[in-house]
Amino acid sequence: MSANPETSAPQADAEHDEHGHHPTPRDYVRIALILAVLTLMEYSTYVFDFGGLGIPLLVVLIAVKFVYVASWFMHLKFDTKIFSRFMYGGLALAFTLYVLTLIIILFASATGME
Amino acid sequence: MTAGAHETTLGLDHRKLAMWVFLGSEFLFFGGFIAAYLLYLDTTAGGPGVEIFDIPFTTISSFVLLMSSLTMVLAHHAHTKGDMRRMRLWVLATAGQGAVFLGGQVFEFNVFWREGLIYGDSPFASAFYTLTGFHGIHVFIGILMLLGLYSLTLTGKIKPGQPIKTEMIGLYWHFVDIIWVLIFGVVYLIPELALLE
Amino acid sequence: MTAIVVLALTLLLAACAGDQSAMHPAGPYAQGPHDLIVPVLWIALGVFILVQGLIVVAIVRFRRRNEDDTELPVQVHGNTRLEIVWTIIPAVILAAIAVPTVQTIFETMEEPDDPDTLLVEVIGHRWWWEYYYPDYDIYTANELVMPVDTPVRLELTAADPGRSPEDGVIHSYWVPPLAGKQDAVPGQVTHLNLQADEPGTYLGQCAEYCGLSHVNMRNRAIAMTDEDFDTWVDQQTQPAEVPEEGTLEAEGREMFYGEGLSRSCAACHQIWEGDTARAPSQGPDLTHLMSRDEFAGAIYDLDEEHLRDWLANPLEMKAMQPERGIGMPDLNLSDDEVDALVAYLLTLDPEDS
Amino acid sequence: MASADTAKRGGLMSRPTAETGWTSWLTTTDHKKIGILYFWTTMIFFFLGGVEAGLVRFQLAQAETSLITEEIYNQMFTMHGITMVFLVVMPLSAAFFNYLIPLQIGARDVAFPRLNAFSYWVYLFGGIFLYSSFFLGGAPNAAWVAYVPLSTDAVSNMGFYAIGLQIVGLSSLAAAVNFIVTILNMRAPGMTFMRLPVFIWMSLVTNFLLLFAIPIIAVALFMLQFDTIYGAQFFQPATGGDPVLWQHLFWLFGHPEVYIMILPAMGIVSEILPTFSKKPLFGYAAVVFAGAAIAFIGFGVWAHHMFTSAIGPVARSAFSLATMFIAVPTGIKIFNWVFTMWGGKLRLNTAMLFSIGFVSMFTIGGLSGVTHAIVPHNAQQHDTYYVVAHFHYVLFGGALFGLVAGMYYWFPKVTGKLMNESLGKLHFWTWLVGFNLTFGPMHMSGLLGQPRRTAVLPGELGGTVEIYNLLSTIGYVVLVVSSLIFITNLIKSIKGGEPAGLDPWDARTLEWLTDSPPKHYNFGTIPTVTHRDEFWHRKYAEDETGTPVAVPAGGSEEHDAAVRDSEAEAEEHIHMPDPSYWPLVMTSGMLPMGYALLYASIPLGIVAVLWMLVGMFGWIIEPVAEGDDDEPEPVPAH
Ligand code: HEA
Ligand code: HEA
Ligand code: HEC
Ligand code: CUA
Ligand SMILES: [Cu+2]
Repeated sequence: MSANPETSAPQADAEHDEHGHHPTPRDYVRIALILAVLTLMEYSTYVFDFGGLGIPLLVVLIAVKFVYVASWFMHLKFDTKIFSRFMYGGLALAFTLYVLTLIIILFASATGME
Repeated sequence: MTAGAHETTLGLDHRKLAMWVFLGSEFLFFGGFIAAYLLYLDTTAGGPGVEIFDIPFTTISSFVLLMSSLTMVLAHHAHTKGDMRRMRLWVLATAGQGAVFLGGQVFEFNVFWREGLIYGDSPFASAFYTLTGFHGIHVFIGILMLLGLYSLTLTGKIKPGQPIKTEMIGLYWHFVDIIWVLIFGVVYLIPELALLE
Repeated sequence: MTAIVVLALTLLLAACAGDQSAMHPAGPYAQGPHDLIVPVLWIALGVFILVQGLIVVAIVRFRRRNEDDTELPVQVHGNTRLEIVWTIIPAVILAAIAVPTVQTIFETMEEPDDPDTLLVEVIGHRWWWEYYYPDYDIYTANELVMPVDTPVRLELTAADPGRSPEDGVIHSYWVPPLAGKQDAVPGQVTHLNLQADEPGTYLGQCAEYCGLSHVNMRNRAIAMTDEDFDTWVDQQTQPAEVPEEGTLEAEGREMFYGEGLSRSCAACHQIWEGDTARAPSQGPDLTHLMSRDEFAGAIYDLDEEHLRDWLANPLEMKAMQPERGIGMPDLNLSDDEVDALVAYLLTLDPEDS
Repeated sequence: MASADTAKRGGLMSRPTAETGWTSWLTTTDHKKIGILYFWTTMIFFFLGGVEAGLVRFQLAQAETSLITEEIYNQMFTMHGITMVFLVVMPLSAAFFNYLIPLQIGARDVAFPRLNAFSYWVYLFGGIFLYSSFFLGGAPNAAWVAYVPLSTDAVSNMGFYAIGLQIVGLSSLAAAVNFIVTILNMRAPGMTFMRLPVFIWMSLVTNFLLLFAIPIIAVALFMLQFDTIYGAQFFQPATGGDPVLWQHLFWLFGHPEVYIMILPAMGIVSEILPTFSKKPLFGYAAVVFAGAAIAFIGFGVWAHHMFTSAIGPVARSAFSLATMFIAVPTGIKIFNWVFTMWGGKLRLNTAMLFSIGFVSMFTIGGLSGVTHAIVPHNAQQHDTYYVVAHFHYVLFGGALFGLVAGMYYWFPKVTGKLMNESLGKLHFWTWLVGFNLTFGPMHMSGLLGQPRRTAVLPGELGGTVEIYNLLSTIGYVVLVVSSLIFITNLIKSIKGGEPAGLDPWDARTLEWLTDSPPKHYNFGTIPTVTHRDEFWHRKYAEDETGTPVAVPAGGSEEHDAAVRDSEAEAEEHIHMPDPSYWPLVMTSGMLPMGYALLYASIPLGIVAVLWMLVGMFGWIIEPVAEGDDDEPEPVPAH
């Protein structure tokens, strides 16, 4: 729900005429159910032994949950792309910078090379 | 001409745009604490480490927070439809679930503390409490905003056809929820799993 | 404060041989970086002249000469070809600089492959440097003694008090004529290579701000011929001599171990007499104190007068925080006590034995 | 809206209405007034930072002197750095953002006027909090980079730093959100991205840098604060904490920060050079793109401040390369500025002189920056006066020269008067000479081994170094005289400068369309934009050959209307936000909050939280009207 169609300026993104496919409460409940299942799957990695697959599986589950909440509950799927850019841009920047920092600290800090 | 519903260049409400701009920057805030936490996973100075986590318990409280996102989006939906009675109900439900989550966190902190995970004892403890504590503060602020929203609809300052504040608070709330999705995975589950292996 | 001024003057007059300039390399680990920076400075000068030249020419040629504003200059909006030129050329120049830069980074950091390489453990304290020579079991302070033409590999860390990282802060070891600097981080070990081509004294300074007396945390490296170095090692590995009973020096020694003082010097300083194993102490090791030229963070000449002032009034000689376990406390010594202690300290000279 | 209108004039929650007098300054939500508040506040802090620099310089004028103790010296250079960076250059840029962004994009205010006031007051209280340390046990003394574990040591007084910068950072973050929304969402019709003035572009980029860099320093500062005051262990080696983590976090913020300080100045000279060359900016797209590239690469070079720290050869090499290549986009800008002048008709008045000074001096600082990136030699330069020389050339010779150029350029717009040109030129030449005399010799003394942050100039360094230091101190005195000339000129011109008229410079951008000083609502009619350099295009028509020629005033009615903002005959149709007490009420709670955190006092904390909640409550429930940042949406008809 960004602006009323009658007041939005002419440059507004064409695609964000959202009234066409606005999700209904039923959609939201469906998403919530999926999220519940995903959480259960996350929990299962703690109960069952997935061996080396556990962590990759968790990473995927986290990412899927993230995207579902962002796309549906936060409406990114239906809103202008600009909002997605802020969301995923911020995420990507944070991820890159901090992962680089961790790599440097953990693997590239020794001054005592042979 | 300043405010929201007037003509704007992008056709977007200022307030909503501002919320998104701000949320983008919040990743760098939480990311910093998560990075510190990961760096100090093993730096427990002889005290307890990740084995202290009670995964079943945290799974439940995480789930409660996750479901609060559902009630939040339903509140917003009700508001756009002008159904203020239902909207208020969902808002309270959201705040309530947030409170349950916070209660869980307080309980969890208490247990950990008694088990010897003292804030000032190790970098691990400092990083854990600081990260999850800051998330808790975000939830707390969210609850305050929800309660404020609730009262403003009662006094009539927020009217049925004006869902922008509900939407903004909703965005913030979902964001805090998303951050917990990351924290629950990266702080609790993955290290615990790595430990089990 | 007057003390500082007076001492400052003495220091000024005593300004001795030695050099702290980065532009006079005296060993390969300083020469490499220097050979890199000199051409870069020339390139920078070239760019500087180009840009400033263009600006000056533009001003001279195109300044408005009359008040007539009706006629406009040709309205140029840009030129893609020029844009490409001034993107590519600097990029190429930088790429050319980058290659030797990376090479030199690895060369200067690599562990020297010379089997004679001397290993020295260096600990940065607030505000003095401690050295330990593991090959010879030698402890000393502030002045790094090294042989010429032999690589020296420093293993650096920082700690306070004593060897505990608890209150340690970051310092940086730096003797410009011999090599660039390297930080010493509490709780971690870092490395630095040094090598001197000629015997001599090279000045240095702690180069990471480390609080109150950072400025007073100086150091020097003394490079010796191989023979001199061997002699030095011989001397340093001898225990300190115990003065004869009944002398003032012996009295001073008793005091050193706490007799009649509010606090024993030996609590913080080691004077190794051969009956125990050598061990680190919280303050500088004094076993062969008088073999050093400078003391207290290499800011004072080591002579009787300065020692006397130091014992009588350490806090006026150097800003320290002994109440927090950092630095040398004022033990409120009487003149007699100072006399005795100084007399004893002056015997700690291996060259006399 | 009628009901809101009556509400705001009466009742308990009435809003202030004064448009003049001192209450109008305390309650203002007008971006122009807030810009002026920012400006004068930075002037006061510049004076304080300058005094601190003076103590440093006099202490170092001769070797082995002791004008001030180590204790005091360390506080002086620390507060000097903090002041100049966080309380002078950044807010001074914010003063320009405030004043100019709405005017240049053809808007009537920023997106959130009350939040804008909030930013200013938070900055002011943050500054006051930092400076109160002098009266509460001593100012911070662990350098502006606050390396741990030194800065977690209680005697370093860095609690003030951790909390004070957090407060100032909050101000910048709020402002960044505000300006980003303003620029993205409040442009006049037709003002597309490629028609934005370069200053607006650089403001946008800078505010994005702030948006993403401030949270990083916030994280670091919280860790520092918790370590120092509440016993956390983030950086404590005794329990396994890593002091180098602080350096990473600080410079992850710190390097973008230096571009935060330079990009606004780059935007300013990109406006001034074309105006006084009577030519459009050479390579507009390249300049804009280079600015964005600098910002982007700027996030990936932070470890060049840590080349001598505990990082290995691979990291050193990677950051060395990344750092060097920042010279490429910066060079693009430099050359485009030079070629803007090339072939022009240069009018060398004060604003232009400062802009040329910027290009010239910044280049010197940039080149020494590139020499820093040569890692092996950085190990020699690091923490010497060579670095001090570098960053004063980019900060003073760059950022400050650019900002001062902007002051001369926009002074007529802000005050309606012209600044005295002869005093201005005197100011310029004394600044140029004083500046080079102060910081030029530092290159030499640094290479000769003079370390920074040393409270005494060691006599062992030798006579040459002493002479360089004496020269620096003399240069400082010249700078003081020069600054006094500037202040005199400022005050004199405000009082009795010649009237400037709408457009004294034959300028190019929209702010010159409206009155000087601009009316409260900026534009009677929001201009419609059809060109880059819109205002210029309204004044000049193209002849058959495509060369623009000035259209004489009075040429046609149509034309006269286009180059002059219409007096809004219907003033009552323009709704501007009312002033408000609440930003001030709320933000003044920052002070008790800061002390509560610093002294870990729970009762004071409760008072502070209540205080700010009251402020927030008032903010939320005070009547709002059309034009306000919190105006209710119109209820759509069903
Ligand atoms: C406005 C602030 C500002 C700006 C713009 C810069 C710009 C640059 N800085 Fe600077 N820097 C600081 C502020 C700034 N810096 C501060 C405050 C510190 C010290 C912090 C502290 O420790 O207290 C510092 C320290 C600092 C260091 C660490 C030094 C040390 O402590 O060891 C380094 C190392 O690489 C560095 C590099 C650079 C580079 C490569 C640029 C580049 O962006 C410069 C690019 C510009 C040019 C190169 C000139 C124009 C280009 C051309 C004309 C093209 C042709 C050029 C070539 C082919 C070379 N800076
Ligand atoms: C923008 C930033 C900026 C600016 C403008 C300056 C300006 C000056 N600085 Fe710098 N400086 C820093 C940023 C800046 N500095 C930083 C970041 C550090 C590092 C700190 C650290 O290591 O932690 C530093 C460190 C630093 C040092 C090194 C200290 C040390 O390492 O021990 C020195 C030494 O000479 C110095 C000197 C100066 C001088 C002489 C000026 C002069 O140019 C000052 C001139 C100003 C005046 C003369 C003021 C006069 C003003 C008026 C008269 C106006 C009056 C107004 C009213 C009455 C309203 N500065
Ligand atoms: C609490 C610990 C402590 C005690 C007790 C103490 N010292 Fe020290 N002493 C130090 C420290 C620390 C230094 C290094 C100070 C510096 O240079 O910053 C030092 C330095 C010295 C030095 C200079 C050494 C050098 O090479 O720089 C001498 C000599 C000295 N002390 C003698 C004594 C004598 C004699 C006594 C007893 C009367 C004594 N100290 C008691 C801690 C102590
Ligand atoms: Cu040790 Cu500076
Ligand atoms: Cu940098």
